[in-house]
Amino acid sequence: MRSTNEPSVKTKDGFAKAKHEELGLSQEELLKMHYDLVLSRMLDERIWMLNRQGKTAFVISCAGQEASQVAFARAIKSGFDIVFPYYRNMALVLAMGMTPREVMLHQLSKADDPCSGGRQMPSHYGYPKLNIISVSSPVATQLTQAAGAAYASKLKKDGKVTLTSVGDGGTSKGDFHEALNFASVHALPVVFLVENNGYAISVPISKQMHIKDISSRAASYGMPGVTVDGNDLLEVYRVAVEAVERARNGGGPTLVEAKTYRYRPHSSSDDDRAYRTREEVEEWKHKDPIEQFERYLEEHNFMDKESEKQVRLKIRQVIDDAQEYAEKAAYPSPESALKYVYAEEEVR
Amino acid sequence: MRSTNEPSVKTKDGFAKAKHEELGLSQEELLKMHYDLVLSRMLDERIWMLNRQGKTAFVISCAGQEASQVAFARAIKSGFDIVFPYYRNMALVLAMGMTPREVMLHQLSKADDPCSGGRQMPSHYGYPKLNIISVSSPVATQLTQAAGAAYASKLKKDGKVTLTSVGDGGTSKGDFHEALNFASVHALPVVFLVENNGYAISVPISKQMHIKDISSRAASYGMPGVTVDGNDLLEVYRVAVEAVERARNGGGPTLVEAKTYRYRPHSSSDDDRAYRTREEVEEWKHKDPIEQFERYLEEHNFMDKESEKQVRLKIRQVIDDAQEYAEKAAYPSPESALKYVYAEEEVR
Amino acid sequence: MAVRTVVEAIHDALMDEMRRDERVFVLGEDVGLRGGVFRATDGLQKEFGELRVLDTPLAEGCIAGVAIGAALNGMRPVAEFQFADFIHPAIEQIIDEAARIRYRSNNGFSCPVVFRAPYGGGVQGGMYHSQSVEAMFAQWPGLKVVTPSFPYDYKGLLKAAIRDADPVVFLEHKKTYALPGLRQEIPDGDYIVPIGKAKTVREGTTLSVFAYGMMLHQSLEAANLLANEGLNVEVVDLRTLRPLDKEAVINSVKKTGRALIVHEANLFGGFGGEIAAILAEEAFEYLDAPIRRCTGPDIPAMPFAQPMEDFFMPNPHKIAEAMRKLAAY
Amino acid sequence: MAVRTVVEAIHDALMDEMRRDERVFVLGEDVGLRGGVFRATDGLQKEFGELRVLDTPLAEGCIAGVAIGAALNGMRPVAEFQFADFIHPAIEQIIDEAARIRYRSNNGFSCPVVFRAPYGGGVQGGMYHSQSVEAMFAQWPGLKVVTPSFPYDYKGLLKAAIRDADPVVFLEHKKTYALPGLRQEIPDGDYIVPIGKAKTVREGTTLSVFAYGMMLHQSLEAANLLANEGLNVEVVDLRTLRPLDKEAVINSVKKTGRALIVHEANLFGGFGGEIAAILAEEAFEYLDAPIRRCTGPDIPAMPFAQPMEDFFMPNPHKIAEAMRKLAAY
Ligand SMILES: Cc1ncc(C[n+]2csc(CCOP(=O)(O)OP(=O)(O)O)c2C)c(N)n1
Ligand SMILES: Cc1ncc(C[n+]2csc(CCOP(=O)(O)OP(=O)(O)O)c2C)c(N)n1
Ligand SMILES: [Mg+2]
Ligand SMILES: [Mg+2]
Repeated sequence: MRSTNEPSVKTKDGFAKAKHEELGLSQEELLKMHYDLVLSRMLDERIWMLNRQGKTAFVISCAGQEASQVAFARAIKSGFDIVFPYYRNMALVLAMGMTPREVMLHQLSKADDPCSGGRQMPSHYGYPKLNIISVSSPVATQLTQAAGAAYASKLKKDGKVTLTSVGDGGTSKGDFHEALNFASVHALPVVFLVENNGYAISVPISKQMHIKDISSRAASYGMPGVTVDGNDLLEVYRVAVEAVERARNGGGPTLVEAKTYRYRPHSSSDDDRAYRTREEVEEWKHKDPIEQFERYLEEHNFMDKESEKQVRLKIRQVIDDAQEYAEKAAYPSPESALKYVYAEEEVR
Repeated sequence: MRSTNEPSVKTKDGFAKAKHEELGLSQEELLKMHYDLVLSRMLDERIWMLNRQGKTAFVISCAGQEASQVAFARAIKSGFDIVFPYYRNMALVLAMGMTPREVMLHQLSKADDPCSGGRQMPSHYGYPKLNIISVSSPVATQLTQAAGAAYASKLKKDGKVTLTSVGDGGTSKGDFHEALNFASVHALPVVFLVENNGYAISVPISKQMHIKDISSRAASYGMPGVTVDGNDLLEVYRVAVEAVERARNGGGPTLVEAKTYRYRPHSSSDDDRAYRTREEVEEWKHKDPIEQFERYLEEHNFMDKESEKQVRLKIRQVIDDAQEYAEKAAYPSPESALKYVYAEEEVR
Repeated sequence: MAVRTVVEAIHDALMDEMRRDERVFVLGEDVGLRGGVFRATDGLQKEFGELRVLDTPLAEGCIAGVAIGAALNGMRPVAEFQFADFIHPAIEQIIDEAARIRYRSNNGFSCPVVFRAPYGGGVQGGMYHSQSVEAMFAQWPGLKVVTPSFPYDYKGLLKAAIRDADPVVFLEHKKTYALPGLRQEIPDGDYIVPIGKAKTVREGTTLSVFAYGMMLHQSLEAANLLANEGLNVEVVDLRTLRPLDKEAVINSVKKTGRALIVHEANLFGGFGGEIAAILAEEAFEYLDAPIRRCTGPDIPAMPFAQPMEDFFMPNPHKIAEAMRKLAAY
Repeated sequence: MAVRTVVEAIHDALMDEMRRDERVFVLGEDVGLRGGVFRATDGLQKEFGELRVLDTPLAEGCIAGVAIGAALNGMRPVAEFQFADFIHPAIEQIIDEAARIRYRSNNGFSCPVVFRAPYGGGVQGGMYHSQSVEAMFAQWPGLKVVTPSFPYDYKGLLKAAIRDADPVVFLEHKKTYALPGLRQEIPDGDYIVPIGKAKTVREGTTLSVFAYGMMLHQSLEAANLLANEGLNVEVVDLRTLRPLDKEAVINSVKKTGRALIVHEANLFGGFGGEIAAILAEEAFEYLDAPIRRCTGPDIPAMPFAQPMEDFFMPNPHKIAEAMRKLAAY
């Protein structure tokens, strides 16, 4: 495992090159990433509001964890590569191209929900057009599947990279071990992203494992493992690009641990006051990924308070539209529950 | 992970202390270990003979792997500590105190088989009197159970250490990950022994994992891991004593990898010529654990060719007796298959 | 006496048994500080400490294996699976290990573990928080499978399960956990409800209904609807699925001549098939009508959207309709 | 035409399909160099290489998950579980994932995987190499469960399973693998036997027997024994358990009025219950006698010692006895 806190490289003439330049990120890309961060955060807030209003029964939130998801969405070839997300990945699927309207249709379980037609709980994403594989609830089942998709890429030589994401809690399940082991034995083009937010619902890391960095587990499989500050978007992007390139160039899998924090309770059914202090939550809010990134954009004159405000105004309109659109949309009919048990032509 | 090839320690007056002295092993103990090694090897050969004669339907063999099993049997408190073996552990259960007659009753599936009353395949040991937990066939299921038994010891403060054994193949199964992780989180008094014989039936290590030493996986759990030459009895004993003491003294679990080799096919149903060369097998026979140990005993004048011959003559008689006894014994009655589905007083 | 909901009754049983017997301990995800996501273990860690109320890593196979190993070393573990949907990674441990240890060791070892799991839907749990898994476990000899319906029975049967010498899969219908209508006066003190005994909760003559969990209550409601129509329905609460109280099932049909089996799990391959098979063999001469089953539809799981969830769940009206049809046969 | 055993027919189907369709590949433990412990994949690695005939690490959950993931990326994996007894670690992947991917994605994704597993006993496999697991899978919508009996059907149904758009659990009775008596002339070329169709392999009028796998053959033998006694038994080879060919089952009983279900798995909660339930509901008026089941005993697993194994296995004499009793009713 290697640290990722490298200083910005110096150019020949001695001037420090800005990190985004070093990473080859254009202004347009930086602003798009900023937009996705804020969109995800604001959409999340709106969804909690709808929950309080009794308009949606279940919420699971990625507030606080947006940076690594937005960074990875940019590091892969969205729509070409294959992604096995988990339920806390709204920022990831938005950054990849799901629209707020589509996310809202899913959140409100409408017939046109592109993820499941209202069949799955909210936050169980899935989007065939972009190779975002349908998320299920059982934790960590996506890991061996991601290895399998990458194995298929090896067989077909299709040049695709598979990205999969899981929480710290999911790394305790045997699936994690079996998936990373298999992926490494066959040097598969897959990247395993662990979003370590310090808790599996109420169970803190200290009760889940006896190690400091989850990335150190990569050594068990003979693959590279990296721990990165998950709230530092550009650092995650640096690590993500490396991992994705390694996978694409036949260098095999990488385990990336993004250390981060969820601001909200585990879900709308949880009460986190039972197991963590308000001080802890506040502390993390001082490391907010969006604020950090905005400081950076301001320092490099890509944004200022005013333009940040404009972005939020625009996003609010987008979200208003998404909510209105989704609220107007129809629920699935009761009988439609009988469809798609098997391929239609074979339904019996 | 640390290497274990330390030189014999020097005494103050500069003379090298013999390894067995350094390990505190008496002549009696050395000769007992030798007896158990040879007993296991010769009993194994007899069982294969019975198989060829059609007297027993299934054989699974530990020939070549005796040393680490005999060493561990001596390192634990046999009859006090708890042991979760696997099917390749005949040397272990013999060294712990199962008699050749009992092993034969089990091998021939007789009613008096103390392991299962003839209900299980041969080599599925289990011996309540000595806390040898009943072995099942599904690979690696004993690992989390061993962690659970050790957790009970922590709750009860009963001072017991739990030993469990598994093959290299078993370490690919999620159970291995979950068991070691749990054991380390709670610093449990348990020792995990991996008998790495290079194959899971026909699948070589290279297709099972992408690492050199299985013991390196201990780092994933924040526990010590040791790789040892499994054919060097005294080296394994050194490592075993350390691991067992650590467990007993509250130091938590240890992962021990004993590198060894099985001489026979996986079982009487296997044909190993399909997947390994005769040369490879021959090579390993030059590192035979029994021969190595006999060289040591000879060098230190505990044995000579003659006494070694005497031991084998004595063992042959013991085995003749065991075979005769077991062959005479009765098979379980057909209807006895209905017994012990539930506790008797509750059978419905 | 105290008025208790289902989940409170479960909580009381755990509390009592842990006080009574030092060997009893609970383990599972979020059972400690959090007191369980359904609060069944609320306050237990406070009284008994972190060791006896153990928050495990997220690994159901490990939870089961650790419980089994602890039982083999003399403990009486109660393992909680957060949702029955997530018990699947533990199936190898439960059916290959727990259910067979006594048998395979010729009575040399035993495995007194309780595997608790909240099952069933109608709570907007969606496809993976609504499963009924009873049929998967009831088919394995060596296991006992308990599915109570009333707070009184939850407490008495959980105590019996914890004291049982063999492994018990204890299934708790999560929709009944806190249903106000299900509150019941139950004794504070120690009492046992024996595993393996069904209970006729409504005497009747027109037809017999066999059910458990939430569907038992829905069936009772349906029976009351029909009372006004002059139909007198007998309702049998199975309480235990394995070992099943065959006598109770058969005797009821001997009396009524008609059988309706109700469960929430989908029809094909569900537990109802076994009851029908027993009746078709052992009560054949008493049957005046076909054996009917009223169950969830044959789709992979309960959808989340309310209209589809409602479509999935058998309810008093659907059940009453099935009763009318059967009575009219 | 060529004379083939069951395992040879399976081997031929795999060979054909891998030649026909590049997307087909097999994975499992010892399927490569070793050609499978039962030789079903013998020689495949030689022709198709290590990538398409993949020796996996010992991890059944991984085998299933990898197969599912590969299917989601366009392949047609055939996963071999060395013994059905060891499929349990893969149950979460098979029933929560494979069986639900199409449904949960509202038809957005599909999961065409074949899960092959040798099941059944009578081969001195003991408690963990003899299990029948069909009931555990047949209960889950989204899965198809196939249990052929004859070499011809094994080949045709395995080809159908590999080409199916949905996940199929393909169960192979290991005792029938190489039974000399079961050799059959089968076409070399390509042919399909459709999933979901039963077959009446012996016409009769006295009573109907429903069976599959080894028990189908034992039932046929029993039927022949009874022929000399003037009893004319109809034997239906179910071939597919899910989706079950209900029409074939019901029509047979409409003809004979008597039903005997035979399976090797233990009685309580076994698949036979579903057949009995269907008949008790949909063929009630045609039943002239109780529905009988002849199965393995309700013990945790098949013991190893020969006397106990024989005691466990239904055989032609036990089945014939059950037929006589039913005919005499
Ligand atoms: C196999 C399984 N067990 C238990 C659960 C219940 N559950 C849902 S999320 C969760 C915690 C997951 O924690 P983590 O992996 O760290 O992800 P996070 O929610 O923190 O992002 C649990 C226990 C589940 N969904 N699946
Ligand atoms: C869960 C499970 N999968 C597959 C098998 C079949 N099987 C029995 S032993 C074995 C190989 C085990 O290899 P290893 O763990 O290295 O032990 P060894 O036999 O080499 O000592 C396999 C695949 C099994 N018994 N259990
Ligand atoms: Mg977490
Ligand atoms: Mg091995």
